[in-house]
Amino acid sequence: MANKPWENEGLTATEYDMIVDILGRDPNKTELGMYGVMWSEHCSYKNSKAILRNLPTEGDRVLQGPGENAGIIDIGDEQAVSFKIESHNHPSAIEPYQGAATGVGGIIRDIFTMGARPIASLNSLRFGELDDDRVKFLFEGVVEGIAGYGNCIGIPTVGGEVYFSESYQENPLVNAMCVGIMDHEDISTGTAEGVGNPVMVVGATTGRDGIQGASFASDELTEDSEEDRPAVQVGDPFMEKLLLEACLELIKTGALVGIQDMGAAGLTGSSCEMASRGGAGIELDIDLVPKREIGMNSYEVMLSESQERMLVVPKKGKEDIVEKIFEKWDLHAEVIGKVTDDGMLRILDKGQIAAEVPARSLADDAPEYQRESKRPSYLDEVQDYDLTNLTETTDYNQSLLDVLQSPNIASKEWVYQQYDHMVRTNTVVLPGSDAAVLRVKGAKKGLAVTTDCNGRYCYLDPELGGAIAVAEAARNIVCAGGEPIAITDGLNFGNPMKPEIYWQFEKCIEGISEACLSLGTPVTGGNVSFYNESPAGAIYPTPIIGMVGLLENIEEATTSHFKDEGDVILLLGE
Amino acid sequence: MNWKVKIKVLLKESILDPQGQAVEGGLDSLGYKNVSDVNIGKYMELEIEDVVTKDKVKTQVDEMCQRLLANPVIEDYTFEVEEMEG
Amino acid sequence: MNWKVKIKVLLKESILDPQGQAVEGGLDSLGYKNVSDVNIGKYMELEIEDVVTKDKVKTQVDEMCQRLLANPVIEDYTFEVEEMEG
Amino acid sequence: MKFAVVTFPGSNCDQDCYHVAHEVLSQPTEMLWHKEAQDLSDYDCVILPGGFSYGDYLRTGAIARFSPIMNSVIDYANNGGLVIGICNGFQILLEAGLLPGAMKINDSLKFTCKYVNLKVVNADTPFTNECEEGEILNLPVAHGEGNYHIDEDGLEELVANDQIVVQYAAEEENPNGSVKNIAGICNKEKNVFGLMPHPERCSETILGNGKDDGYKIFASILEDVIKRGEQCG
Ligand SMILES: Nc1ncnc2c1ncn2[C@@H]1O[C@H](COP(=O)(O)OP(=O)(O)O)[C@@H](O)[C@H]1O
Repeated sequence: MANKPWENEGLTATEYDMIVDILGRDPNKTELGMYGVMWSEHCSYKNSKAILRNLPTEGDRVLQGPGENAGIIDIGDEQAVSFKIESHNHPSAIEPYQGAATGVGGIIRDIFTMGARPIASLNSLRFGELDDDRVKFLFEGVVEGIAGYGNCIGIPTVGGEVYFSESYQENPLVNAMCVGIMDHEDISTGTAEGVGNPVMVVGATTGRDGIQGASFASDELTEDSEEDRPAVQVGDPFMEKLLLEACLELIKTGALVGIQDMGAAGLTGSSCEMASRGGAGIELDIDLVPKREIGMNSYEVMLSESQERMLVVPKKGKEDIVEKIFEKWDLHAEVIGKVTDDGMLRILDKGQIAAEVPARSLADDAPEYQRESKRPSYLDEVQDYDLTNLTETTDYNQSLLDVLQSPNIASKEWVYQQYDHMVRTNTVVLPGSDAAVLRVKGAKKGLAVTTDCNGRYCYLDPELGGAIAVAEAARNIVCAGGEPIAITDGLNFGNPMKPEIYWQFEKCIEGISEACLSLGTPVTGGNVSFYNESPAGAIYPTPIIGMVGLLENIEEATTSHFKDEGDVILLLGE
Repeated sequence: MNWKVKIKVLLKESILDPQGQAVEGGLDSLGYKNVSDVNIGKYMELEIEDVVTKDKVKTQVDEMCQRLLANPVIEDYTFEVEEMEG
Repeated sequence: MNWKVKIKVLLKESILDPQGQAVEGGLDSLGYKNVSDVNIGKYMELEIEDVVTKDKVKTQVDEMCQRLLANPVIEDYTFEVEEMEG
Repeated sequence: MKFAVVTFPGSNCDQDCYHVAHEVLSQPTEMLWHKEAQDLSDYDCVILPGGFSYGDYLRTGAIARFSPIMNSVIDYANNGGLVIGICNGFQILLEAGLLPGAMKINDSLKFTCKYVNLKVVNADTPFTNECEEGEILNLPVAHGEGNYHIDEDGLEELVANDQIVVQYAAEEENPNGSVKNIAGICNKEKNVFGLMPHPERCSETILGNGKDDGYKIFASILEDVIKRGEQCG
């Protein structure tokens, strides 16, 4: 430990040297821990940033592109939609219920942080083959976890997809998407500025749970992963419901400068990102943070990923507005520090400086790598496969039954009946059709939402597969009566250090970009999850597309069911 | 021989117990201000038949807890085994 | 004086316990065929401060169970009280 | 008439109920905060909405039942005021003792959200007077603990007093295993009604696949209040 301290924090020797350069000295344990999480793949996108720049992110409707907690799209009448997708794959592989639940909680926080009222959740799930007991356990647990959190917080889970394939046997995928609606005037950002403005932590208390969760997400799953218990957190949807209501009430008062949720990297991530966006510094006092456990040191407090917490910066003198609203909802709101002008994130512990680093260096200056990429050799084999070698079936009736029985095709009722998909009384087209459709109360319009991806296509041809995922989402939106307006992408891949995986990643992005350009659906944000590998190998490249569409007239929403006897059936397209 | 087994399951200490917190708040608002550290878990009773020694029962119960009755990732469990009469 | 209280809550015997039945089925399919009469309830631990006698603590806990911690319409409860050190 | 909708911490359907009372029925409607005990006699009907009050921790409705406003609701109900508890609201009414019995976890152990068919058993209540006895209503349920339990004596009494208001239309329609397929009951005086299904989720045709069976429940309340007003005035 003493000679290679960076290894414990998941950093390389070169990265350690960069930190020493930035600070002009060796970092202490707390500081190194902070760099460790912020420069982890999960937080810094160090291996993907360069490629992600190729995605089209601009369009007339884009009010907020990638870079904030979630993107925002204009839908007219001074209204906007905020939406994003997020993965929680590794926690769900260890503890499916809580892993999935806290994934849902995290993405919901991202949406209301922007000032939007969450109106719908979706998800996209991948598991191994269902004849395996562990897979069944994961599948049941994940669905229950999504239901447990979403139902309790009162946001309808209106759609999603589930696929089963051996490629996900050890490494399931759990991606959750949330969609919110807001008035333009309520758009909020995670920015800290204005020297002397107080920095407050609101919501739950801080405990030792989830320390280093971000680094955990940035590693392959191994047999020992089950021992990584602290990386698993228990969600409290009830607390988050209170937090949601309190935050939206607070945003309406106009008392805030900035607000940011504490997700991965907890207090470290939220404070350095807020400071960096505002070009400011932040000084925090560990002693003032409400804690759940005694004897927590500065390393633990700064790295804790306890759920259901937010960092807010009100205007100076408006602290009492924050306190009053949070008291009404029986929540904590404590001033723990202030905005400064020196660009430093300074952490005080019992009057001593426990950490002092440039906020920007944590949030934005992580190294960027363009990894080596190489066309995988398996492609020749799969692409040269001669389809005429397949023996033709003689019993088409039986084949149809076989297809209908396959878990990938069978009805997903078992899944979505566990989700409350109607609460808030906006769901006009319920799960079971192509895309879900939600009305916008008080207006004529509606929103169509869907998540789609076929990992097998992406495996067979990453570029085409990426494009197909976008096209499928768009077809689902159109079939529900909507016009596709924007996407969020949940990019799930294996280990980016492997050239063949990196190649898949690059090609998928190319395919997605082309499709988005031709459909006019910019990418407003998303999530990258690498290292989805187990000793058995990498998962299929799985870039999940979450798409939002707009219906000018909600009365024109359509469903996929046959309606009346005698209706004509037409086949459109090629 | 037949055995009566009583199992207690609680969340591990470092893990948030939202239920306990809510109940503590509820007790507080009912006026019980002197209550703290509320932890809420599961309690199970069951019967096991035809096992010869207490040690064997314990091994079986421990296994059942690990596999199904508790979630070792976030929960701790303890249990008692008693011989049943008759 | 401070007290540690441990409370067990179970559904009344006459009431069908869907959870217990499901767990019994689950144990059976895991191969534990010799398990029966599974009952699943709640286990709670809490601390009570500043009460002078054990009897008074018991009265308080009984009241808390009647009012909030158990639902006397369908549940039975039992509890233990121990004095805490320090 | 004037509706009141109570918001407990964790209520999720409070705005949905408000929407139906205020927008669909066009009646004056106020939201009441659970911490504020108050005289409710100005209102014609108090709605306890669905959701997960206090996270459903411990038992559904158990903690909400002690919110300050519940004392006001109990007084109001005891004075004959109309109270409807939907889903979590029903659970709270049980915990508060305004309705008999208790809720257990669904037999399936799973939260279930879907449309079910209900049979109106008693159409002679302030909440069902716009329905016919035996009429089938198609309403959604969305709950994990709707497995209604009452002991034999209690059940006999419910039957004897016509307190069973709606039942799941058949055994196969019963989503939770409740005794006698009970979906909703009222008190002896018929002014307090609790049900697991959500009438507020299908009170407009755009939501219910073209049907709005839930509207009948709210329309009944309106009808009852108007009728009583006429009798008094
Ligand atoms: N994980 C899930 N969560 C919520 N709804 C789901 C989920 N999986 C599938 N569904 C719903 O089931 C329906 C059918 O899904 P799917 O079988 O993927 O069909 P399709 O291939 O047409 O998208 C859709 O309405 C979808 O939203």
